[in-house]
Amino acid sequence: MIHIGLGHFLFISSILFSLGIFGIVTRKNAVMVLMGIELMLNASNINFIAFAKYGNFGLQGQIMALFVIVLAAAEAAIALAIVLNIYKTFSTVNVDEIDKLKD
Amino acid sequence: MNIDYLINSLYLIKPEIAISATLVLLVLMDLIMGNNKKLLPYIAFGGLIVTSFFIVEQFGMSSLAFATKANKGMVVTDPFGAFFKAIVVFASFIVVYLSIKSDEIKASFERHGEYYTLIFGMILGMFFMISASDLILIYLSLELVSLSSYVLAGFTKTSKRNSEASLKYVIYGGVSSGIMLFGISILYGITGSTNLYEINSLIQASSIPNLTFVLAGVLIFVGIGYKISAAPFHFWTPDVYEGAPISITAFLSVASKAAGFALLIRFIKITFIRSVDSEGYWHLVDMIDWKTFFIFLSIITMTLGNFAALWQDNLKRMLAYSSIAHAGYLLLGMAVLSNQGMIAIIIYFTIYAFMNLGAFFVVMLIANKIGSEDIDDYKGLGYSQPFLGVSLAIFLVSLTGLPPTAGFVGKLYLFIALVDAKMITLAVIALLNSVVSLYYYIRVLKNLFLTRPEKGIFEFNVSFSNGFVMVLLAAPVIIFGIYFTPIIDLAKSSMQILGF
Amino acid sequence: MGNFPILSFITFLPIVGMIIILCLPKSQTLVMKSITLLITGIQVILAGFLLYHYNYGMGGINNPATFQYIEKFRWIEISGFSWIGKIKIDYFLGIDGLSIPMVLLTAIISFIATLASWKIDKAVKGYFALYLLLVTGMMGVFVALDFFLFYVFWELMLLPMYFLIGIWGGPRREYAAIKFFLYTLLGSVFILLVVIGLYFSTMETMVDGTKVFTFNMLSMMDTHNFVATGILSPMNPHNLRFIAYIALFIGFAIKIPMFPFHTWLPDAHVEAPTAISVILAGVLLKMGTYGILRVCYPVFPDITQKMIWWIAAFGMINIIYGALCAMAQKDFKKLIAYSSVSHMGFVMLGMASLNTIGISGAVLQMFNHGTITAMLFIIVGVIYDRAHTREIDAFGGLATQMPIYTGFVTLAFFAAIGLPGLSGFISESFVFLGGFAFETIRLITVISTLGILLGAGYMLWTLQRIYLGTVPEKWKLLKDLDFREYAMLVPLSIIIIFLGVYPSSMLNLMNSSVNAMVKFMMDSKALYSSLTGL
Amino acid sequence: MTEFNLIQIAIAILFLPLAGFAFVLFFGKKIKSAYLVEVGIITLTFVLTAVLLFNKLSWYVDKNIVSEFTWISYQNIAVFGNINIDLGFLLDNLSVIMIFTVALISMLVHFFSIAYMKGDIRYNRYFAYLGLFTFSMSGIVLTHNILMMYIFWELVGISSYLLIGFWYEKKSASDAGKKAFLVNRIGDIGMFSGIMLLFNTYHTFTFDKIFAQVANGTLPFNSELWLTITGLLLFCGAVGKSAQFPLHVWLPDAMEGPTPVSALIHAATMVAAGVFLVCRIFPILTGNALFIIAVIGALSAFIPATIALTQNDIKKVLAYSTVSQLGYMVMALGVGAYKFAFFHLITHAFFKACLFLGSGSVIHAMHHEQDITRMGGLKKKLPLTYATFLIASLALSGIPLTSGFLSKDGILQGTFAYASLTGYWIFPAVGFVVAMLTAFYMFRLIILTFHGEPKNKEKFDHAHESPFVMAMPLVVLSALSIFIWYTPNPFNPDAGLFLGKWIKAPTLSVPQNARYSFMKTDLNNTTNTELKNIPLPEGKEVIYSEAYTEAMHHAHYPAMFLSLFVALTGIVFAFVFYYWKKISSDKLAEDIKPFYKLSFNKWYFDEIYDATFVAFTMGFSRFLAWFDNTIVDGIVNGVATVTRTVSFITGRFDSIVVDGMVNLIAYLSGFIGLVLRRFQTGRVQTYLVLVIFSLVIILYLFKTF
Repeated sequence: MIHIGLGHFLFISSILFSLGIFGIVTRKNAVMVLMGIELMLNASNINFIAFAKYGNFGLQGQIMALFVIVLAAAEAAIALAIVLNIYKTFSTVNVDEIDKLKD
Repeated sequence: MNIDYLINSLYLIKPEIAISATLVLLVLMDLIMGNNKKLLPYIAFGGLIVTSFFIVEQFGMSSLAFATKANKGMVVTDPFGAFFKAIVVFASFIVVYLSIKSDEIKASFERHGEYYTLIFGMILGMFFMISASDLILIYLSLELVSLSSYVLAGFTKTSKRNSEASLKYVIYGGVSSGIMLFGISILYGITGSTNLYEINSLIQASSIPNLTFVLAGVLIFVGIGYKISAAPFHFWTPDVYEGAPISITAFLSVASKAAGFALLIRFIKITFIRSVDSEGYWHLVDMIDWKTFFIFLSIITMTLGNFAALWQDNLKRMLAYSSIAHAGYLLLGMAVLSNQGMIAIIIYFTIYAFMNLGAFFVVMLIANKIGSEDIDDYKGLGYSQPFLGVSLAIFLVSLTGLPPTAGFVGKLYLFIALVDAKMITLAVIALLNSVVSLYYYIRVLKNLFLTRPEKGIFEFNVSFSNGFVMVLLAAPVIIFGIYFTPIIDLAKSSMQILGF
Repeated sequence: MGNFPILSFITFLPIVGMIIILCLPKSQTLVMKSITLLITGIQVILAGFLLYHYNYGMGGINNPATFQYIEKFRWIEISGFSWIGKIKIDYFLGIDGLSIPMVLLTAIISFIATLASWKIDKAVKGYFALYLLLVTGMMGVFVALDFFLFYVFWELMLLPMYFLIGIWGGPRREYAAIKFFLYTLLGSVFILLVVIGLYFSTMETMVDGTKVFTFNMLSMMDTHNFVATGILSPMNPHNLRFIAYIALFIGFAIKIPMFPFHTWLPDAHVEAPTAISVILAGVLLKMGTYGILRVCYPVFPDITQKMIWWIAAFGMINIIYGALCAMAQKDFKKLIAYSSVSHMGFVMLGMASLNTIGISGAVLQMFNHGTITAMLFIIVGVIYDRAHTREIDAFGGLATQMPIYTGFVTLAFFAAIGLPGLSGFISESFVFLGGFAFETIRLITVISTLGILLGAGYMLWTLQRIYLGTVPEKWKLLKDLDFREYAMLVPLSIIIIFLGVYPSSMLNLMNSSVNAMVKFMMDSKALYSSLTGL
Repeated sequence: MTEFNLIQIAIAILFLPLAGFAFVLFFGKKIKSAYLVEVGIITLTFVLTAVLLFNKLSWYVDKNIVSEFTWISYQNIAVFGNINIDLGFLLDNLSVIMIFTVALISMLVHFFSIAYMKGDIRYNRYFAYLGLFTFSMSGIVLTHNILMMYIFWELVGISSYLLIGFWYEKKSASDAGKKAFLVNRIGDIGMFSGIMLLFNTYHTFTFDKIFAQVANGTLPFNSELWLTITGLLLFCGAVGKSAQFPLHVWLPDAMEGPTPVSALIHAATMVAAGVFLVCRIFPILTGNALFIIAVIGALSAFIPATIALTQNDIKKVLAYSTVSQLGYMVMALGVGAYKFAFFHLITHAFFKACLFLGSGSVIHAMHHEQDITRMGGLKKKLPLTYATFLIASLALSGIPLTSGFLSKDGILQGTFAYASLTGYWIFPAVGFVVAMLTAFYMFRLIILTFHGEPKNKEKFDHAHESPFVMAMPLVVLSALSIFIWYTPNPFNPDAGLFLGKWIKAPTLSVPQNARYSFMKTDLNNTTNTELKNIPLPEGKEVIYSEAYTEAMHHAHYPAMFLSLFVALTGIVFAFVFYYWKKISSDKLAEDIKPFYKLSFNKWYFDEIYDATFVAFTMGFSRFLAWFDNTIVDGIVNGVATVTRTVSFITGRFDSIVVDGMVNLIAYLSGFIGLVLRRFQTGRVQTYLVLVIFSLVIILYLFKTF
């Protein structure tokens, strides 16, 4: 049986992080982009918890993760509200088309 | 950890508490007063005044709050923090005033409660950014500022510009803070602590894999760099500054940046320091070459800001780029990695607050009347509005850094720091940059005074209160340019960071 | 006279005037003009007072004890920077034989340029406010002895100048104004860098024996004050004195303007209104050469001595190049502008001689060029006011039409070509005599004498094209001088003739200082070589 | 009279004309008869010069009266030590005679002008300028130092400029004035360089002090070569002012000025200033310098003489003749015939002034006709003019009983003696040839103008004799062309006081071995040991060795007869060609066409100068102006080609920062800015990609640290 070590967690978290970034830069839909951000945050969460567990660093990591989860929710709420507003004004949520402000 | 200690710690965060209280009061008043929202800004003023008293008190203090067994302390109370808080509060005063006068904000009168609440949310976040000494609190405060500002940037929901700005801001900010968080997690993983002081002692004690460290450091810097809009993390700045309401842009450009710099200085100085020598130079642990990093960053930041600003037709957007350029100058102070550099930053910020807020104030007053921020629409304004024209001229000249305005003093001290550190080449680059910056600032002056209005002269009177605030902003720019002992004294007394 | 701060008074009086003018309602144009005239008039009187009480025996240059009308008090003082000691900046004014001619010149030219501004009718309030600010800046540069203060004054006049050219100038004024601004700003940022570098290389001993970094120019000239490790300290084997010197020199040279940094000048002159051209050529250009003499020479005597050939060579290029360029101009004002380039070359050549005769000639030439060029620009202004063109070929025969005016023109032109009996002659001769006496630049001096031929060439050719010949039909209505123009031209003419006949009056004034300078330069040769040898 | 009185008189002489100038200049507009003040002043000046002359020559004949004051003073300065720049007067025989001549001719010209200039719109101004000129000229003559001489030298140049261009409505006149001034300036540069050399060596400008130091062996750069060069550089001033080859081109053009001016300035006084200068600096001229001076003089004597043969403008002929005669004087100085050079200067001043005024009278009578081929027969109409003109011509041609005969003969004698001592026979050869040519062209002029049939009947009929104020000067001047004023013996100039007592060659200061061999004071020579014992006048050493005196003596009669012969030959030829018309001058001209054209076109000097120096300077200045606008501006502003290739940038940029040409920095800035703004697409995802990308780059860069 494979022993699940820190490396595995880190591996997963890096993949999640990269996927998050990938999603952010490739998806057209603003909501999908926001989901990418959530992925990134969760990648960090995995890190925190994994480090806390394997490093015997106490509870700080877990606490951090909890905070991040809460913040992620708040951020998602705000972001979705903004996307909603964008949909009202631009009639689209395609981030490519929202480029009126530029040089 | 006993309860007494906790209560004692609360004494140390009086400004934050005052801000929180005001925030709550604003929400309550908004609910109670109903349609009478005119009172809200005055409540805000009141809260700010109380806060400023507490901040003044903090100039003499130096202690850590909320220490636990596992944590040396979450919040630092020291003169350094107090100074930046003062800058934030000062900016808040002006921004609240701007908000009262802004037509943009007036348009969505019914949501004023949210507006001021969110501003105070931002202030609270900034305060914690400034005084945080724990990565968790750093992240949380950063997010608090960000989340509030996302909403504020898109405050007037009906405006396309505002909506777009807030969307870009939220995505960009989300990603940046995500990256930063990842960096924090790695740093936590390597050191096993989130407290900056502990991390510092751990780093000094042991050798830690180099590349990982660099990775963590740089990733964390992404978050800070995004706040202070340092290149190459600045891309949001022009778009958001242009799109957001002017009062918010002003707030972002001064307060948010101040908080970001405070965070940056504290983070670097506490986490990576090994010792400070008698000359005031910081000797950092040599895991990351921060010096080269900051040199590199400051050069590209100021160059990019200045050169891109050359092309702008929108004054707000131009000021956005100009604020990027100024971030570059400020980073010079970081690159020196010395107390002197820090003092230079503090001096610069004091002056920057006046001149930048002033410039935005003028832009707002004019935008209120002519509904445009286009530089070409400023033609001949100096004749129809000599007061505003001259004020804007003073601010812009100061931003360029010409004597006898205070902007010169700010630059002078930066260059003094650079020359003292024998970084002549960097100083030359910075000076040439300031020559380039003349191009775009002078273009505004040219339109103001050298060209005749195309669309006919528009007459309006500057009200007494506006005039008063304008003088309040403009006079120091001149006075500090001629007699700058006070700000240097201020800077000197503000450079003290807890722990050193 | 006691402790009356006369230098501060003469410097900041215009600021007071500016404030008064700013408080006046827009419509009171005549009052504004009168106030400006009054203020500049008082300046002339004060300058005369300075002159009257001036002690001819005191040399100045590097010795603070021999400066006169000194005003010195702490401006900025911050103590407690443990690692850089105390920060202090002095408000330090004083004059010596180098500055008093310039102070006189500034006062006189400002007064006359006020008269030249009389016909300004666009945004009068702004004009005179900026004008007075400009005057303060100019005066300040010539009396400041603290480098920081000097720099502040130096930059102070940039902006008023920009607006004065940019708002009240000719058709391409925006271009000219920004060109002027950028060039000079570029120059001054170099100066700033050197200012800071010097600041960290010199420490002044305070009364209580502590040493602090200083901006005091006079302290920078004393080798004892150098910090051994300072980047601009001669004791430091890796010092950057050479580079700093070049930077500083270029900073000043842009103002002179020295080839190849001169291209802002013709544009600025052509676009600027008459009064501003008068100021620009009459006073501003002198700030460049004054800066070199005041700062570059005594602070960097070692490098100066190495670079002397180049200074002379650029002087020669200026003389000949400027003259040749002037010859090809079709615009009267541009021609005069280029003639300034040529004449400032004489100043550089004289400075390079490093002996009393040459430097006296250079300083005298600064004064003389100030008055002569001012007159020339007024002359251009007179004709432009009437004909609204400056095309040389469009004119002819004005001598018949405007004989008195032509009389003044002839005087000014002859003065410009160095005719004996008029002021330009002595200064040019001294420059040549001085330059010739210095072996390093002897050949350059001899070649430069070509300048007096070329100068005569373009001046007389211009005289012929504009004033001689027959009057074209369209200029038959041009009127001769009016009272205001007399008031401008007559004083200048008197100065030009007076100094032509009795140059000693001015030479004696600067004598002690020039001698002190020469002696300082000679002494420093051995001093610096011993320092670097350490 | 005491010396002090004389100095006072000299001061008055110098400044009275200046006062006249100032008065007439300022009040000329209002007071119609202001010119009378000037005329009165100049008459007074003349009287004073006469008094001065008389007193000086009577009581102080061997004494130099000097008076000076310190103008600019430096004590104890580095490099130079003590410097006193003094201004002052030197009254020696040379200067008092010269000042008398100047004042006299000036006065006569003033009188002449009263009638000649009648009706001119700037009548008063004209007299003002004459006053200025007289002042300046007096300054040159009276000064005791080279700097002051240079000062007045320039002032003379200016007054000459003003007077030549007096009728400035004519472009040719203003051109001529400008040319005169500029060509003079070329010489002045040389002169000034010489002054610089002197000052650099001796730290003084005063002649006496310089001479004394040279005599003590102080030389510029301790080299005799440099002393030679100094002398020659100073001589450059004379070359310009006295219109010597190759700077003689301005003088004929200067005839654009009013004719009395030509008489005063361009014949009698100013152009002689060069010769006067060489006289003044004679003590420091080395043998080599003198030789070159002689060569220049010879060329200047010869070339214009050949040109004068073919000119048809009456004033041009006289102008070239003037150049030629000045060349004579310079050549005389070059060969060491100092006394005769100065003598010729004075005699020439009178008869040439007479000739010019005579021509003025003719021109006046002919209503400003100057072409001699269109005159003729004026003898009947203008008898007085004719008579005086003829006397002066005879003097110029060197016919006995005239002053010209004496002085010219002296010069020829000098060249002759010089040749016999050194073997340079070319100088006497030139001298005699030129004497013949002079006689020829002068009589060609007389014959064509006064004899024969009138060519232009209409103008001839209107011609009339000049009024008294014009005639009187002619008579005075022609009278002064007679020998009697200078010597009782018409064949021996030395017999008179003028050469016998008043004018003596000055003591040489030049080191012995830099002198002409015959000028050495060889003290070892036995013949000279006697000389040493003889008490010398003024207590100075003798400069002319006996050999020279001897040679002069031997040359006296041969030179005299030969000169008489060639002069007569010239006159005869003139009669053959133009009076008896035995040989057709036109046919001869056809036969030797190249020579004729060369002469007629003045050896193409103007054309050559125009094509070379003037064209070069103008072309170069135009090039530089272009260079300045395009390249120098361009280097800073951005090279034009770059401008075009990135015109799409400029198109926008121009309107933003500056119109037209913009700084290179601006272009670069613009370019960088343009590149940078490409990144600002407005799409948030692009931004993020860029952030990630730069993050990777930063990590890559920093991993090595």
